[in-house]
Amino acid sequence: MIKYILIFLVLIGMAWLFFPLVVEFFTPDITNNLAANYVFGSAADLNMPNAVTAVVVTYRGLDTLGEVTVLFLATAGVGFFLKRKKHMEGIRRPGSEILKTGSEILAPLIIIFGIYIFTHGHLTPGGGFPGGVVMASAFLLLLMANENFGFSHGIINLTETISGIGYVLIGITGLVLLGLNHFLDPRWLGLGQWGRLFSAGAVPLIYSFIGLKVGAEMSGLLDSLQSDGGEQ
Amino acid sequence: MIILITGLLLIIIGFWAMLTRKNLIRIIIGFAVMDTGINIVLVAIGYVKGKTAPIIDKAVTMAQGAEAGIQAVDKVVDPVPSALVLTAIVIGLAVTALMLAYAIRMYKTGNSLDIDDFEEQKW
Amino acid sequence: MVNPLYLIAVFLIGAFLVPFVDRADRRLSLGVMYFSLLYTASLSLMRLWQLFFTNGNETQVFTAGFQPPLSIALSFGFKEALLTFLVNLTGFLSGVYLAKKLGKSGVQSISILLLLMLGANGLILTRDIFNGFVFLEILSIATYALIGLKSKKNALAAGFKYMMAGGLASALLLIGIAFAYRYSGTLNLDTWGRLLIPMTLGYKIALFMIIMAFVIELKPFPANGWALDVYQSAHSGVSSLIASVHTGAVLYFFYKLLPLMPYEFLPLLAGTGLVSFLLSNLTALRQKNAARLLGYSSTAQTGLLMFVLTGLYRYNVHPSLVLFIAGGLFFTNFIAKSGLFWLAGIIKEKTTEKWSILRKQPLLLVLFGVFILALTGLPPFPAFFAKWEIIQILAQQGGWVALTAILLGSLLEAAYLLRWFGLAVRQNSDEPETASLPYLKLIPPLIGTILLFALSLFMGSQLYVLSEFMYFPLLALLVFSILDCCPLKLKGLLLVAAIGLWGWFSVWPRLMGIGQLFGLVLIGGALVQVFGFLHHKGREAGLIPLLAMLIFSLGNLLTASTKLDFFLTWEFMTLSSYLLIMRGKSSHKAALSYILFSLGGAYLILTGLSLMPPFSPGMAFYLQSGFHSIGLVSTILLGIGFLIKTGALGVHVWLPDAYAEAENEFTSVLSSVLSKAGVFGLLLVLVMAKDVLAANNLLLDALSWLGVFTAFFGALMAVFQEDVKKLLAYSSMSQLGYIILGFALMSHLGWVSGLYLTFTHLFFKALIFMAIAGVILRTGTRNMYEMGGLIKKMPISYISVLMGIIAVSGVPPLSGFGSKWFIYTSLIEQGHYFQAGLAFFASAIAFLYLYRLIHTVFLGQPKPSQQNVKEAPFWLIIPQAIFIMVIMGISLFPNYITKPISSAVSIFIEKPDWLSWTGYNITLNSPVLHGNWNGNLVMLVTMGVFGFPLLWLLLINARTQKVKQFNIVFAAERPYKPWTTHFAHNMFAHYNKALGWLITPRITAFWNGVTEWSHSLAAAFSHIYTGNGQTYLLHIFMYILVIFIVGGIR
Amino acid sequence: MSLVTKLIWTFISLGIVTIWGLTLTGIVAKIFARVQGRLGPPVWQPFIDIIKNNAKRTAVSHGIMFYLGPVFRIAGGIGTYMFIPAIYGSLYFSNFSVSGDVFLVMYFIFFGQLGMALGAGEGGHPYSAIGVARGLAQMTAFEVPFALSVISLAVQYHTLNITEIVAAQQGGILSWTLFTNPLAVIAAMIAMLGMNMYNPFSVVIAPQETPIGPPTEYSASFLGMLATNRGIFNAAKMVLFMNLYFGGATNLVEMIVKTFCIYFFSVFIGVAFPRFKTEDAIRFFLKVPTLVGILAIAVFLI
Repeated sequence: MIKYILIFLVLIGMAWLFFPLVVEFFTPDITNNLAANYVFGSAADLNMPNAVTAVVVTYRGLDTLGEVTVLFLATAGVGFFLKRKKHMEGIRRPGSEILKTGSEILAPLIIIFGIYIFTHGHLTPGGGFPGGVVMASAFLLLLMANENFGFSHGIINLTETISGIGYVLIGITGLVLLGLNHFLDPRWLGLGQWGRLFSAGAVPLIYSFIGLKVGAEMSGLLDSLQSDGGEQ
Repeated sequence: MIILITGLLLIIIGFWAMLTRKNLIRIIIGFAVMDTGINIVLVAIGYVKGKTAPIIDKAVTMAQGAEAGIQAVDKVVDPVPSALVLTAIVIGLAVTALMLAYAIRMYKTGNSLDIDDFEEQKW
Repeated sequence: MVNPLYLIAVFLIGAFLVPFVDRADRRLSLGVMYFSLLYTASLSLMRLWQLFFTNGNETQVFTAGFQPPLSIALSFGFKEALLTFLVNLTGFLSGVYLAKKLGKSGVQSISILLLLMLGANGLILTRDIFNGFVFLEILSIATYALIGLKSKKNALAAGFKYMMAGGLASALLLIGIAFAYRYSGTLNLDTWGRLLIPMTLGYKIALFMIIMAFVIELKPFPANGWALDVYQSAHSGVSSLIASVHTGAVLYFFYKLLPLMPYEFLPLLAGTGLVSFLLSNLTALRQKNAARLLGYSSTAQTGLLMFVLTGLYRYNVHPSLVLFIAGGLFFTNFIAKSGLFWLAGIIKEKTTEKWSILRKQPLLLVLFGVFILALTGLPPFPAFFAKWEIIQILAQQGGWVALTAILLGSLLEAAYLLRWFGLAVRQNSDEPETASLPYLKLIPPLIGTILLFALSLFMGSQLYVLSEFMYFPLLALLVFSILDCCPLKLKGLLLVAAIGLWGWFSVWPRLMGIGQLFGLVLIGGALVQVFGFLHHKGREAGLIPLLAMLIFSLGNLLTASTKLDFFLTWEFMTLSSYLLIMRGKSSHKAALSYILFSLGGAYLILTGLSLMPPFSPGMAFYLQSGFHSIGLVSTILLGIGFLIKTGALGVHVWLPDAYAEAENEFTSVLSSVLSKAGVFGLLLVLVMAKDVLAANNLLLDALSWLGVFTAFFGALMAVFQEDVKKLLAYSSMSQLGYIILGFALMSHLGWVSGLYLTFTHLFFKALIFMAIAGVILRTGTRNMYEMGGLIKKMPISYISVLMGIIAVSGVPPLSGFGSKWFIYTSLIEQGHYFQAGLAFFASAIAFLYLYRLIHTVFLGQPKPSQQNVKEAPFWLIIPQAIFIMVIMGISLFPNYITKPISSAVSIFIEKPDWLSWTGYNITLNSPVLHGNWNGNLVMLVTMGVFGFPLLWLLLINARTQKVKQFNIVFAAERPYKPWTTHFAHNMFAHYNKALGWLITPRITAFWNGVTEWSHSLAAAFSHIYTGNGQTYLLHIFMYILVIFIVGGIR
Repeated sequence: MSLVTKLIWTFISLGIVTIWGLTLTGIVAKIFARVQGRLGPPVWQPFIDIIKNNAKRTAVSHGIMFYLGPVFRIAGGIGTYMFIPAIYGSLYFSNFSVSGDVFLVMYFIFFGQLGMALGAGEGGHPYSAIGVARGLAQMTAFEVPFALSVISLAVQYHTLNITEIVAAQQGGILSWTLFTNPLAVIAAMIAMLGMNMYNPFSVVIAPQETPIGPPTEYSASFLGMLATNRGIFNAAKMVLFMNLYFGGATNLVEMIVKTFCIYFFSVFIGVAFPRFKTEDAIRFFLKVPTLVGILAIAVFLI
């Protein structure tokens, strides 16, 4: 009982802690200096219409590298916890005929859409993460539709490794070609023409690696979770 | 403002679930709710009155390159929180996934999903 | 410069590569892991090299080719380089340690370990708060995952609790960052630090949430139940990583955030750190599980570090000094804690009780000892220097609350760590045979030890100009440890030679006056007794090195010049004597109480020293002390500190047990030599406190009463002992009481009496103890009633004891009378009549225990089981013979000792005109008292009056019939078993009836009470850890809110 | 005065005091007998005993310490006397009192006792040890009032030197410590009762009264030596008390009279009282006499 009172008090307390934040909150009329610099810089320095991508992939690229790592880590962690059991096939319920047929048509489309999203990340909303997730959703669809569908771990691993290392290597290329402070600088590739697919330096390349990696990781994650969940 | 309050409320609801629900899965859901709340707060913070998304397309300006940058500056919202929220989402996802994996393993070793059954170790 | 990004890149590539190469071979992936860890460590090392030898001022690197506010900057300066080096090295060692487990657990675990290291490195390097958040998450998630390396239910539960707590912390952090960004408009720490942002409540709360997130990650008491569970149940290799790498990285980021925080947060954080330090250590007192104990210790140390980083700013301390202190504490804890976790994994015994199997593994034992002693803050480990500096700062600037908390916490920590050590060292009959050691797992702690010593030397040499000979004790320890495989006698003789040469050529020329006197007592006295140790048959591993360390530190005590030199040496002495006591058969409890009282005393001394003005190097401490004058607080603290070493009443409870349980020969050194170090200290205090004492008569009065009560109760307690060593222990205490009494007079004569007794006590007490050591060796018991009639079997020992007790009792003509005469005359001369009366009573009581000693052991009826007892071994006789000669010499020619003493004392207190020597006659012609003593004449007269009757007897008694000991008639019959008539047990029953009520052990009861209370308190505190993850979460919430409210943030 | 003359005079002094001490023992034995309604031995019986014992042909020894016990004992007795100036103002009877002051004497008293205790101890008989344990226990107690009394004297006369203490008491009976510092004298005299081991403090020698005990373990010349010492030692103690409290003596007659009176005091008490148990004796000494001793010092502090 005392515990519940305490919990209640604690929640009130947290709300009370948040209260001044809300009170002082106001929606500004202009962006702050840093944001303005980002918006301007993304267009001026990187020739990139999507300022968010500029921030995510270039200015704060290290964050994104970390982010990819976190995802990789989660996959590895989940995979480590839920080790794949052999002879799991047949336990899963088969999908309906509609799902099966639909998935056969939809999956390639989804994958292509995913690829579109991450290759155009520097131009339009989206990027490596959404793209990767979209691709993974195709695999999820296949997974649900076919009871015998399984991923080849070799391919997943290979994709993960190659795209991950590729990402890091692109970063290092910046270091090697442009100098000490240019890790993840995409400008060693030509900035290209405004609004084109092959523009903004190496950003599309980076986003492709991210997309592939995220896709592979998400698929791996799904696979790990489903393969273990069925066992009783 | 309302978005912000919604976010904070979600956070507190998440807290409540984490503190009171006994089922591990529900605790994880509580965590996820809290995470969502945080993401909403982040988004709310980046908002600038009457501005559009920080992507320089034809709706913002027809200009290109540096010129586009100059013109876009006072027409778009802050891109930083958007970037942050992207990262936050992924991290939240990762933690949630790991928590779920934990819950599954705990269920297998302890044969229970009740958090009260996992307190042998104390003092 | 070395680009820090390579650190990150290497880990990333490694982690990404591992799952792929694993398809080929598991060993390949392990290879990738080792390579990555070693490569990064060497990168850090290269960076350190660069910073030292090529002056690159540039430390910041940014990414993407843009300036910091836009891009993310990394800093790779000295701190970061050192830290990443240690982190990566530890990572490598952990990898080696975990190799087998990782190999079995699946490829993912290897990736995870690498990513954990990535997170730690990133957190250390980054200068961007959100980037820090990302790396923190990498670090945390990797840790969560690795906890699952052990798939026991408890480990999983702990991991889940950790995730809940960690998730909450990250949530707070993220909210805090989001709002703080609103106010600052930047995420870069450097830019942020330069901004002047109005401190509105909202901004403060945002910052508060950020900092509290890190505080929670630092596992403060009491919001740390989850962490303790993790430490306890995770694989020891993982616990070690959490305690060192995880905590280190988080702490460093916490430190980086501090400049952003409003000034009012700092004391708040400092307070939380202190509370965590003190209460974690307190709670740990009751802990029996080794890993959990380490967890408590770890949280406590982190608390202390938090205090250092946040609390010392108040005292205008130079930031580099703060870093030095933090570094000292941090590195010690870093290495020692991971080392202990590793050892815990090797031992595989959960409870500390069972660690006695370590005894069979000398290498492990040494490693264990090094780690424990390093954590305790004993020299030469870096934590010692750090504590020294902290106390200097706090004492000089009046941070008394913090000072008390730190010292108390340190003492508590020492209590449970050293108790553990004691349990490990103790001899246990039913210990199982240990299986062969996993040699691979031994490498990490071994390297850790080497690293620890390297760091110790580095830190010691970095900031301090220590006199070059200050490390002699360590050097001696090292050299004799190397020689330790030689036969005992060779080692011993080498030691004697080394001390002799060193003492004669190095120490003696630097001494004068009182220093020479104490040089004779401390070095000479110890030197002679070294022979006594050499009779053992075995190799006696560890004995000679520790003795060497002890004696060299005793010598250094005299030649030390600065305060630090002095204290360092003092601690060396304490440490080596503690380890020597530990060598006793069942001494672990006694040793624990010895070291705890010693450490308590040392802390008081440390505080007292801190309050004093600095001493200049070059001139011996005791000589400089004449020019200094210390305050009241300092006087009291130092006084009590040194009194503990002498075993004054009230703080004597360690003494009887320590004396009784130490090895017989070492008891002799303890009593006759080591206690004199306390006397030396006391003397210095009195010299320095002249002004204070002149103003406060009460202090000296109190001291004199303390002295005389020590003498009285010591004697009285000695009367009722059945254990011969305890009897002698109390006797020593009593004698030390007289010495204190003499010094408390602050008069020339009083000091002469104190010093005279210091000398004579050395001779006669060492003599008796050495003789008794032989007796115990031969009879195998310490109970006097189990002996008897040994005069026939051990005549030389008997003579030694006889000479000894005549000297102790003060019966003329032996030198003991001199001390009695000096003390009474000086007491009466100073008007301390009642003290004199009580002292007289005490010395009368001495006859009781002395008679008991010699009678029950050597006289009366022998035990049939001791029919074949032989005389003590030759090596034990050597010191006895030397001491007998010395006693006879100074009895006959007391001038050789009284005159130098008087002239040494006159440096400090001038010799009054009315005290004079004419030949051997010491005359006292003070206006208030006349008296004289001619030791030489007394000796001659006594020889005369003894010689004539003896001659007479020999003359007329030629036909004396010799009879056997058993040849007695008792109650009109020849007893069937004569030895049953030996009057020994409870000899002074009547005395007990009359005065026994005086010695009901009130003081011991008091100290037991203190122990019990602290244990109950510990139990009470530990019950907040209910084991429920949600309760722990609630604790965290409450903790945050309470701190918010207590801090009054508005 | 040359050393030889000094030694000769010391021997003479010692002879006198031995004879007087033994006579005193005889007298006391006689008095005790008369009080108890017996005829009693002749006064010279102690001399006869000593001669007889020394003439015995067989002696039993338990070992070297046993052998040395009586030597220690008599050395203690003689030594104690040696360090006391017997007659004030007499160069011939000052013995070796220049060796030290009253503390030397007080401590030298223990010399013989200790040696004797050890010697008897080697005899292996439990009664020896029992007697010694009792004696030592009682000794610690009566030394307290005695020491306090001596300290009181030191406060009073500003000296520990016995000759100087006697000197300070010259000039008529009223300058004796007995009158100038009665409290100290009371404390000391009660302590003396314990020292002399007559009733009520005679439980110490109770083991001797049964057929065996320290002195009876010793036979022949050993016993003779012990008996001799008893004379010397008693006399020496009385001389000390006389010097400290009763104005000393300026000639032999005065010394004999005064020591007799002092000794008679303890005998007088001894015949009139039953004996204390050891623990009661200890308690007794540590109560009233100690308090008196403290008062004796306290009066000088006020």
